[in-house]
Amino acid sequence: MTVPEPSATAPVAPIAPAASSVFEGRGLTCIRGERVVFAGLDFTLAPGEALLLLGPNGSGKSSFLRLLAGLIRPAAGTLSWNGAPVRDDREEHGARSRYIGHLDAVKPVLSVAENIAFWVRTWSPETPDVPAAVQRGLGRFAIERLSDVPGKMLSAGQKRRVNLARLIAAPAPLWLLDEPTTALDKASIKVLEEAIAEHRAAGGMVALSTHSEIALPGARTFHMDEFAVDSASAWDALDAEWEAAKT
Amino acid sequence: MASYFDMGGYAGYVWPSYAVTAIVLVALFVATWRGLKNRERTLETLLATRGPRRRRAARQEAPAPEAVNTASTTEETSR
Amino acid sequence: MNALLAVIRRDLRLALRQGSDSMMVVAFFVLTVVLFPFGVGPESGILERVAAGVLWVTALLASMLSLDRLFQTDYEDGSLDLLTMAPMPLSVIVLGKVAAHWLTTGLPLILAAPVLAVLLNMNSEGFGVLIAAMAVGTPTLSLIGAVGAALVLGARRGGVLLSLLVLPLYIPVLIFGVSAIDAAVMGFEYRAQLLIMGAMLLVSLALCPWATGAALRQAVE
Amino acid sequence: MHRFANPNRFLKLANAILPWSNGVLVVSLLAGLALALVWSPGDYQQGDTVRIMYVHVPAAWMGMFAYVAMAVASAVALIWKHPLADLAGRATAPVGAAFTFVCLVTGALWGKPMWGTWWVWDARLTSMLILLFLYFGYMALHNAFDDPQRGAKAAAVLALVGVVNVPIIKFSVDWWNTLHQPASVVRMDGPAVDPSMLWPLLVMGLAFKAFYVSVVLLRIKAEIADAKIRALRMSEIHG
Repeated sequence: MTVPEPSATAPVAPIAPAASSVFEGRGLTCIRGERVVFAGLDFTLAPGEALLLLGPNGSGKSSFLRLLAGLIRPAAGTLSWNGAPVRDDREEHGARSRYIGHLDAVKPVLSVAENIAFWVRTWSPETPDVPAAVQRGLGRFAIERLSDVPGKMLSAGQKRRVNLARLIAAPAPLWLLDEPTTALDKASIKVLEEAIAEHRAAGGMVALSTHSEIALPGARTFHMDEFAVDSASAWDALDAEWEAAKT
Repeated sequence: MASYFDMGGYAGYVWPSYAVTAIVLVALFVATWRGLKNRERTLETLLATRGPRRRRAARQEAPAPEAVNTASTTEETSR
Repeated sequence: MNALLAVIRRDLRLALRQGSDSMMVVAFFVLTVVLFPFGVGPESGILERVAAGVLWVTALLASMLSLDRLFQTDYEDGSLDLLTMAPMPLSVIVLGKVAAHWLTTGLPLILAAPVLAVLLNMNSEGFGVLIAAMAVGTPTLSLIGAVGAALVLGARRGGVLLSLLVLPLYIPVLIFGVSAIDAAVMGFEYRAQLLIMGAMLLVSLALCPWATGAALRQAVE
Repeated sequence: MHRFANPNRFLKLANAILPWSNGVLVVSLLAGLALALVWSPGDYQQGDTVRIMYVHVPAAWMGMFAYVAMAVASAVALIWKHPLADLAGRATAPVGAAFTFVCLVTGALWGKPMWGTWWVWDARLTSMLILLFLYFGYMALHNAFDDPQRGAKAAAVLALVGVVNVPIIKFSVDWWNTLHQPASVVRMDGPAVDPSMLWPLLVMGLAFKAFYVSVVLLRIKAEIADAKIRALRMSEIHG
């Protein structure tokens, strides 16, 4: 089932993916370095829905988002989009999801418009009118005036808004936002909340982790530390089995 | 007997090559062996200091190694 | 397809605006070659004898110099995560980056090589083959080097490690590059060497982007 | 190493094999040395220096075998994501490097009486030298990361890239060697190997292989213990 590519004419939001398309994970387990970050995690995400990830530092919020983005392969469990395993078709998953991480991926020597234009050409290659898409993204986060400013002169907040502008310039059904509100002032957080609401209204999906307050009506919350696993106890279980086998 | 060790005049090459082989291989074996013993000793001390209480708890809680942490999460996700 | 061009255009723009990286590479190339007469002695007989080898070894080291910058900046500012999530195979993006790297380093080396060949008073028959051999050889060096650059992302002392990983893999290109020029200078047939280097280029074009992609995915995980 | 790969099956297997491999090692080593140093006659042309061959050639075999084993372990680690394969690759590298080093040193010791110089750019010796650099590259990359998993994966990719390049390097070095080599008087492993030389060669080869199996198994056990220690320490920090 290929998600219809959003055409440039839709001014505000992407064309809603078919109502049935659902993103789900069963028994997901993530291992970073040698630590089991979380295990046995199930979730479903249908169009219009949102996941809010809470939990202390190191409980795996970022790892979970990177896993959803396909950057990390789950050690166990399956991740599927409409039943089809995501891992089988990375490019398709890349086309339908956008990931905003801690780092802002803004090149210091390129101007804001050039930065976003590159991402539009890389993520939405079929976009007919790239400059228009770029302007739409900048307009949504009120940074049109920064269009020709090179990246190195931007403040952290401005860089974050340039980062978020990519979501609008290169639209896709699934948004994965890792603490998007960092470095944003009150007004910008408001704009972000509206953008997310519009995205969800148009049938998009959002998974978002945050420490600060963000209005996400009707979102399902996930406390990541519920899925934590103490890796040492895992070894104890193994030792127990080993000693039992010996006797 | 001495002529045997002379190796037809090439003693200076045959014996050193066997010596080098012996040194390198024995050194590797000893280093590996000692490394393993050190690690096993530290493992023992770590397991001991973690306290038997916790090891017994681990044994009841997860009889099979693949038993997943089954904290009930289903009602959380399917709301 | 236009994503590939987008990657090439962006990287070229970055390279040109970010300070003349290619100038650095050519400067290193020229300087190192100029050092040799001081070491080996200025007699033209000796210089001519080693000219091809000196040119190739220094070109190889020069192209390796700028390799670790290939993915490092993207890795540090988070662009690499987004590049691995692009809706096209990662090897296409790697190909774009390697092409940009070759244009900023390989090409200047090829242009500088004949000038330096004169310095080492290499026989003039060798010039044409020198350019042909480097035209086929330097892309192979960039491709193999890209695999090394991706492998050392996030490693301690990545630069030194990169040379340890990549130099042994450069040896076939060096051997055939030099022997092509030597054969031409001595009037023998040199097409065989160039064909073998062409084969190596095709193999690298097929395998290296895929291997680099796999290494990048490990780095991003 | 995480709990989803069960090391116990491997530990049982290793503990079953180790006594046997140590036994074979001791027996075949003693037999090999006796054959090589005493039983087999000197070569009519090279005299007693041919005895160096009984150490040099098996070491070369093992150096190449270990690299292929490392590449296979890396492929398993990358394709089936089996963490034990990572450990196997990491355990094999030093053993392979040791054998390659021994091969080079004994090659030089053999070259001196033959050609009067310690180092000869013979095609095979040069290829072994490059193989030694590939080993150093693998080991350096393996330890260059803070996270052992990341190092293991990066080294695995390097081993696969290396194993593809080894034949190409071998081909170009042979080609380069024939170009520059004056008619090579004596091939590295002497004229056709007659039985009196074949037996010591094979028995020493068996001894080296048994040594390889024992040491690699021991090193893998050490790696597993290492992983357990890290996991225990990690849980202290994260609770």
